Amino acid sequence: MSASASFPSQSPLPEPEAEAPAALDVAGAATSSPDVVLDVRGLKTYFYTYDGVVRALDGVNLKIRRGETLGLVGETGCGKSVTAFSITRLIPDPPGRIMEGRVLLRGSDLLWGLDKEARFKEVGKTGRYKIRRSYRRIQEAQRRMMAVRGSLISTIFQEPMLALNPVFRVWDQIGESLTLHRLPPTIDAMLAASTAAPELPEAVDRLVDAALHKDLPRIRAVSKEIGQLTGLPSLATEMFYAVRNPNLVGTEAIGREVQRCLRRVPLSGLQRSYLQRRRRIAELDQTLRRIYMTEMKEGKPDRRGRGFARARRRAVELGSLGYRLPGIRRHVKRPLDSELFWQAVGLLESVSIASPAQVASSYPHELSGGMLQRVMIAMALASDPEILIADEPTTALDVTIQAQILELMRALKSRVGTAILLITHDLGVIAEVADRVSVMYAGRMIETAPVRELFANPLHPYTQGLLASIPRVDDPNKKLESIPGSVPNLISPPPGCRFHPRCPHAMPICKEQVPPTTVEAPSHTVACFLYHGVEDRN
Amino acid sequence: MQLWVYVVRRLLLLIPILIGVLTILFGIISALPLTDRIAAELGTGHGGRPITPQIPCTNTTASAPIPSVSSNTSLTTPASTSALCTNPDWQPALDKLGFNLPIPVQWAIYVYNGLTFNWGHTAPGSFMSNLIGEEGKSLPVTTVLSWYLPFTIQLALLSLLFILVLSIPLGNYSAVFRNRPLDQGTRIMSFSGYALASFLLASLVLIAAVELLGGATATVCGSSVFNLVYGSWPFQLSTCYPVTSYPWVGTHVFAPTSPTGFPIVDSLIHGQWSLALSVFSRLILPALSIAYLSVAGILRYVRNSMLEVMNQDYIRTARAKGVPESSVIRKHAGRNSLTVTVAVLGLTFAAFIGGFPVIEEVFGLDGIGKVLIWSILPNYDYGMIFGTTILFTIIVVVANVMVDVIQAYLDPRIRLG
Amino acid sequence: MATNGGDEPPILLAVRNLRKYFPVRGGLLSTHIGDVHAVDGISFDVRAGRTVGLVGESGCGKTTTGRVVLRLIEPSSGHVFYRPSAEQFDRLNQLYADLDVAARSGGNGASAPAGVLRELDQIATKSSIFRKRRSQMRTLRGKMQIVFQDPFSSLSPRLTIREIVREPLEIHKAGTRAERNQRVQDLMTSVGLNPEHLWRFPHEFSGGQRQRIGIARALALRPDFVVLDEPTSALDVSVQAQILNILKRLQQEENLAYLFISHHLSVVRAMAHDVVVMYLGQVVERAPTEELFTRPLHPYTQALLASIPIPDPTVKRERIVLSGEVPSPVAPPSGCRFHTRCPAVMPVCRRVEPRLQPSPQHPGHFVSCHLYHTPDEPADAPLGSGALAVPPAAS
Amino acid sequence: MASSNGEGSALPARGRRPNPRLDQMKRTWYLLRKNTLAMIGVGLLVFFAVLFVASFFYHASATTMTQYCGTYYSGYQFYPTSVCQNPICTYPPGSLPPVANCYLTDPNNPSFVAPTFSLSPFHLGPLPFGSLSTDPGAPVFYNMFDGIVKGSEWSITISVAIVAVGASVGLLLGATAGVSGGLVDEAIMRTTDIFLSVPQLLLVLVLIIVLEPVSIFSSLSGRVAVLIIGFSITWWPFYTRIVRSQVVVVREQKYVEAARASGAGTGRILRKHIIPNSLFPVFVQIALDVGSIPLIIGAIIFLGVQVWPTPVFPEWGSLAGASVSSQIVGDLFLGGVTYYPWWQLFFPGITLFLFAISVNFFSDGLRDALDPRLRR
Repeated sequence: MSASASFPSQSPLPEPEAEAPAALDVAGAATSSPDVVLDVRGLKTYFYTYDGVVRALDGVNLKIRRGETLGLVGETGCGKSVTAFSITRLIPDPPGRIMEGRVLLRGSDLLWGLDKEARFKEVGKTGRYKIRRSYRRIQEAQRRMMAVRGSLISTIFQEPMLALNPVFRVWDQIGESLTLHRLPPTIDAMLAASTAAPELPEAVDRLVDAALHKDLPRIRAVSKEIGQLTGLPSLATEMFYAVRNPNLVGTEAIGREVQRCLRRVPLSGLQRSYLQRRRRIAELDQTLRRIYMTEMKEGKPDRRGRGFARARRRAVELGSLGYRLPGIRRHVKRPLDSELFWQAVGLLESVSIASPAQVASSYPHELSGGMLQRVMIAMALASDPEILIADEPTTALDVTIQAQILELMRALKSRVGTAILLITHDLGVIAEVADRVSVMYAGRMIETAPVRELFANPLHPYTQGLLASIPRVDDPNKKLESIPGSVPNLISPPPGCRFHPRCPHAMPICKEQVPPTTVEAPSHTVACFLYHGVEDRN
Repeated sequence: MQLWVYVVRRLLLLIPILIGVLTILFGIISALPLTDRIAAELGTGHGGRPITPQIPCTNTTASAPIPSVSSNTSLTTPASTSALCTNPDWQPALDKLGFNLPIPVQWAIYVYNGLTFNWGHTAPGSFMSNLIGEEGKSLPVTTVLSWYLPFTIQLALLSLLFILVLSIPLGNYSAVFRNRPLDQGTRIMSFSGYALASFLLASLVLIAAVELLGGATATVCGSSVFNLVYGSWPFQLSTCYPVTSYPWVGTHVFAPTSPTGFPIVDSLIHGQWSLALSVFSRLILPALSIAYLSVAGILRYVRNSMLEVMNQDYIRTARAKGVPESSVIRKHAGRNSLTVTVAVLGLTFAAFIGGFPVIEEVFGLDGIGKVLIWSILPNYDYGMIFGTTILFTIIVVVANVMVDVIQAYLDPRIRLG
Repeated sequence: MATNGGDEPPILLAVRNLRKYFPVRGGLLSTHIGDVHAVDGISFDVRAGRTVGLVGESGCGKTTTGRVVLRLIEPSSGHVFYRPSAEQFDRLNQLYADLDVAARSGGNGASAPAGVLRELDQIATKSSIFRKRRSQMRTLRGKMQIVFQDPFSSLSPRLTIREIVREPLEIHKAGTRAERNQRVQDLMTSVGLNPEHLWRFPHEFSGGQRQRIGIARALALRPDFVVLDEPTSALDVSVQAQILNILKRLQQEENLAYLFISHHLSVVRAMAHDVVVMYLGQVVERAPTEELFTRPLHPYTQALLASIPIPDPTVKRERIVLSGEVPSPVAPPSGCRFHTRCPAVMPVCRRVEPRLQPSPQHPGHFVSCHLYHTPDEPADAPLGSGALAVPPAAS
Repeated sequence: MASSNGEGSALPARGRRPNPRLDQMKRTWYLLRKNTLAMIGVGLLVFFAVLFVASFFYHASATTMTQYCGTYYSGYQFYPTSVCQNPICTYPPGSLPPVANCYLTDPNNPSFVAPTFSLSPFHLGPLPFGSLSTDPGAPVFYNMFDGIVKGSEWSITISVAIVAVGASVGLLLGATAGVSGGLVDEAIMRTTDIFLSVPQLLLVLVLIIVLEPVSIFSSLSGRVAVLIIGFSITWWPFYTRIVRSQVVVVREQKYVEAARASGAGTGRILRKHIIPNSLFPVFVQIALDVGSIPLIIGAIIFLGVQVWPTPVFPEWGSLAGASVSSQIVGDLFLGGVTYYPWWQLFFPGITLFLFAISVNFFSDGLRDALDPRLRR
């Protein structure tokens, strides 16, 4: 079985190489194949609750290759979302703690320094633990993750209604992503545009002419041209929506609109100096991020570099205090805000929202779930991430809207080419979007295979049961098989294979030992004693 | 919904609430003996019990339709209202006040008077009149209140500022650093704020200030509790500025009260910086005491709602975007805690404003709270007491409208409902 | 309908022209500014021992329908006839047909013949549940029950399972104390729960177990009609299959009729005998399950079927992705409510509201679409506009 | 109860029927026990409960004003015996007083007795907590210890009565408003809003002032009734609001709908589902209010309203309020200098504080233990 044919760039997946020894050394990751974007090894995440320790993840391994979509399937409480949050360290602490494991993102171990963050002491024999956290180290780790979150790994969440801040407008929230990850080039473009004197009048005339004829493609083309001339692509978006307005009649009105759009290009001295300072701060932030990434790659802290960058940042910030004065603040922020607004509109356009300017200036509660999910996707793509984690992106949506979003994700996949970790409980969604599938059960990865292979030839009894229990809209005569019992309590999970109490093929050994992950077919691995393939040490 | 529609709607709702409040007060005041009511309306008599006797109608002289002061009639023989009302000599007064009309009409008159700021008169025999220096004279309640109101507003604004400055960061960070020393500290502080009576807290603050600051006791000049604890005033008068100048007091150095009526503002307008500073310095301790009492109540809500917000999906989204933690707390969650603070402040505003009489009495500040005490002691001046109550209630109602508008501004979802 | 197939089980419920509007308040003085047309004139029948599936997206009014049918909320208009006799039922159909004709010719219901209305009123007094008095309704409640979607809020957190399941029995004072306890035990075993679970509180159970408890409670009084309001949409697939199998078994054992409300077409296909598809408060299509899934007529149904992801990567289907979103039910679009999103929209759709009519090919298959029926506007034109029909999606 | 009428026949395991409610209580207690502050609160509450019970058996002969005579030994200075006007008892300085309530006092400040903390001749004095002067010039004073012991009786009884009345009215109206909805709801809630916009302290004050001249309220029990009436009228809206906001949440829950679908009437739904599920926040509020009502009574006393027939009354709030009210208490003149007797403020203040904070700690701990969202 080869991987999905829809990806020409994707060669049939290579045989996993035996690289376990290399993976265990301190520096870690350099040896991992260059194709692998994200490599998660032996991830364990526990939650310390009053009732006991919930072993939510118990040694999860997964790999995502460039441009690939990996589907992660499982039932509620199997740990698929915990996996996603553990990768970006978004587990709420307390109660959750990542206990051990490595998350290698292009060779940097995101969990570096984990063992020093907390100490555990069992209270008597109660199964309860006293945790002494080193808040300094945890804070440091969270700062390190700021370098990764959003810029290298973006996340889309399940409930778009809840995932956007209700008190800020949509453009504000997208703009925040943009400021965090794209500020220096934006400011460069703005500064350059304000000094350069391109031959605009001629293009403006053509634009007015096109608008008079209501010739949408031409308006689009000319405004794009103006965008290129000024170096501000957002200006093209702004002009397009300004002159497209059907209420505008006559050259004069259109001309006035165009001039209104152009008015934000020239900047006052105060605005320029403000933008330059913002740029310096953003650059220092990026330096800090680079330092953090190197730290995670090399496994040793660079306190001097960090402190230096942070001190310089603080100095610049201190010098910029004057810009926060009420009147000045409004004046200096205006150009950047409108630039961010129109960039956000451009992003919303790219996720095929019909009236992006209107959506950008609304509050989340004014929009429908499908629309908000598009906004979330636009926000996630604002920084060109290496990996997009989509945590049940369509679960809260209606089927027709789900179809729209899936269509959008497919289109983006072929256009942007980021790797996607798609988490869902819906095998239908997996079958439509994913290239490879991992099945999780009770905190463990039990089967991984290319999507066709998995659906055609499921090996693990749980996967088989799962596939058999889905009612099919296209197959009326299918008898619904159910898996007896329910998902185990992860405070006291069954010993050995966690599926054995529900497994129709349970053997005595299943109760005693944890089944190893074995390779059964090319890139098809399974963790079950029924199979005796080569052990996957990876 | 547009914000302005919401504001207008909220303002319209103000009227029925005011009518309702006046109805309650009408119900209460109806329980008073008729003599006291007449006295309160017209500004006659000494005020209420125990000095004002219950005068049966038959005892009155023909020449004086409403006796202002009367002989020491027995306290123990309350006149029946019916006897009082049938006496023809009382008729002019009763007619004038409308006390002969059916109850609903009386109610309507009361509400109308209330809404048109016609709140009766002070009792000429009361402490208030002595204070004014013109014994035996009666003034409209609204006039007296209008002299003292600016000072109370000043104090209220300063304490609101303290509340916001204290409760938001403390609430936020005690939620963020949950169960760590800062949180435990604020928790203890919040509990003790709940458990301390306002007069005890204020007295303790005052005593502590005198003990610790010593000479800087200009801050407590004129306080009855100070006088009680430290005996007679031991300091030179020149260090003890009365904070306001009212028409009837003429002996001290005053802060001017025109053109705005706000002593600090007026002092500044007149260029008297030191005076403004002195008035301001007198406000700090009382404002802090009031703020402490309110913050104790607010903190718990801010903390709990902050805990809830920090577990919201959109906070996770912000973190997943790469927003620095400080910005997550300040920008994304902070807006919420501001909303909650304002909301809880709105809910507890009645309690907040109800603390003013006590605080003003303890610290010797001349605001409308002090007016209330003057009208309680030594005998009840009903006109003033009810007038003060209406004024306090109006402040609460207006503040609630403002709170709602601010909330609607802060959280666009509220405008929907 | 009653005429085709004499072996059909008797009619249990006949829902006719059911409407439920929720008022919307707003503006300066918070006045009544409109209505949410949650359910807007729907009709269908439920036969004893059969399942009717009610399908639609969120906000289409399916849950409201379920609640109105049980009279948990009062309808704005319309009737639900409980166990009408065969003659009554035939007469009803005739009367409603008359009303329909009158409404179309006259333009509004006021011109309906008084005789028809009077007769309808008589039948309604006899068998419409909305005309029952409180005491009658109470006995009827034992016969009509509901299972809710959310297994977490549907069980009172302060009662033990035993108290929860026993409550309906206590309300109706069914049997002696011992009999009631025996019944509770039996119910627990029949939904596959351990009797020792009786002594626990709901929060100690998983979603699937809670749903079983909900089913046990609904079945305590041996009802003959149960509304299943998205009973499995909060559950995992493996548990969903368990619940569906239990429901199927119980239907056979106790001859239950179900109104199965779901947005999951695949689940409906597995469960229902007849399917009603709703869009914005109205029925767009109604047919026996097999018929509907093999030959969906309405463009909305077709799109709905095509949007369901099929858990099989080898299946390649034509995709119909609907554009846009469901319009607001406060101001539904004029004409056909689906015209704003319809891929096969015609000018007439914007003006004329289609009626639910039997399809020319299959008399039991009702569809409300101008593609299959000439619009009523120019009087009565003969059927035969089938040429306009889009071909049903390949499945 | 159930085993007698054959219920057990349905149960195979008759002997060891589990009691889920007991288990739940045990769990709550366990969580409460882990909370230090809550345990402090529980400890203090137990102490106050004991004090409450004990106060009924404590015959305080000095509960009201007592004649003074003798010599006073204060922390400041020793004064020799001087003229004694109406001696109840005389005895030489340094020896034990012969009868109860015969105290050595300072003739210049006859109404003050400083605390001695010497508990050995407990029933004879000198006063362990000192005295509260009601009038610096008159030979009367208040025995602070008696006041605090007897005060437990009055304070707790009055608070509980007020809260009980307020909570019952609130529960009734709130549940009615929440369940019926529509116009009834609107009417009740608007009335509540109106009451809530009058500052509570002022409303209570005005009510007490107005009810004072009514002759049926002139006796002691009448005064207590005035307090209870005034506070209840002021306090019911809080409970109404809390109950109603809970009820509107609970009534939308599916289990209420399920009960209705089973044919349960409104009464049963209220009794079995809505009220049990919306009662918890009411309990918390009750606990808080029991603590805060003495504080407000104190504030009213402090403002100068005559609540009791005597200027000082054995009630914690009143004692504390009187202690800083220059209208009621006086100073101590010693050697020409005025002193404020600290014990006047300290003992009633600390009692009031401890009572309020114990209730706070307890209710907060209970909320943490019962609310799963806060537990985590």
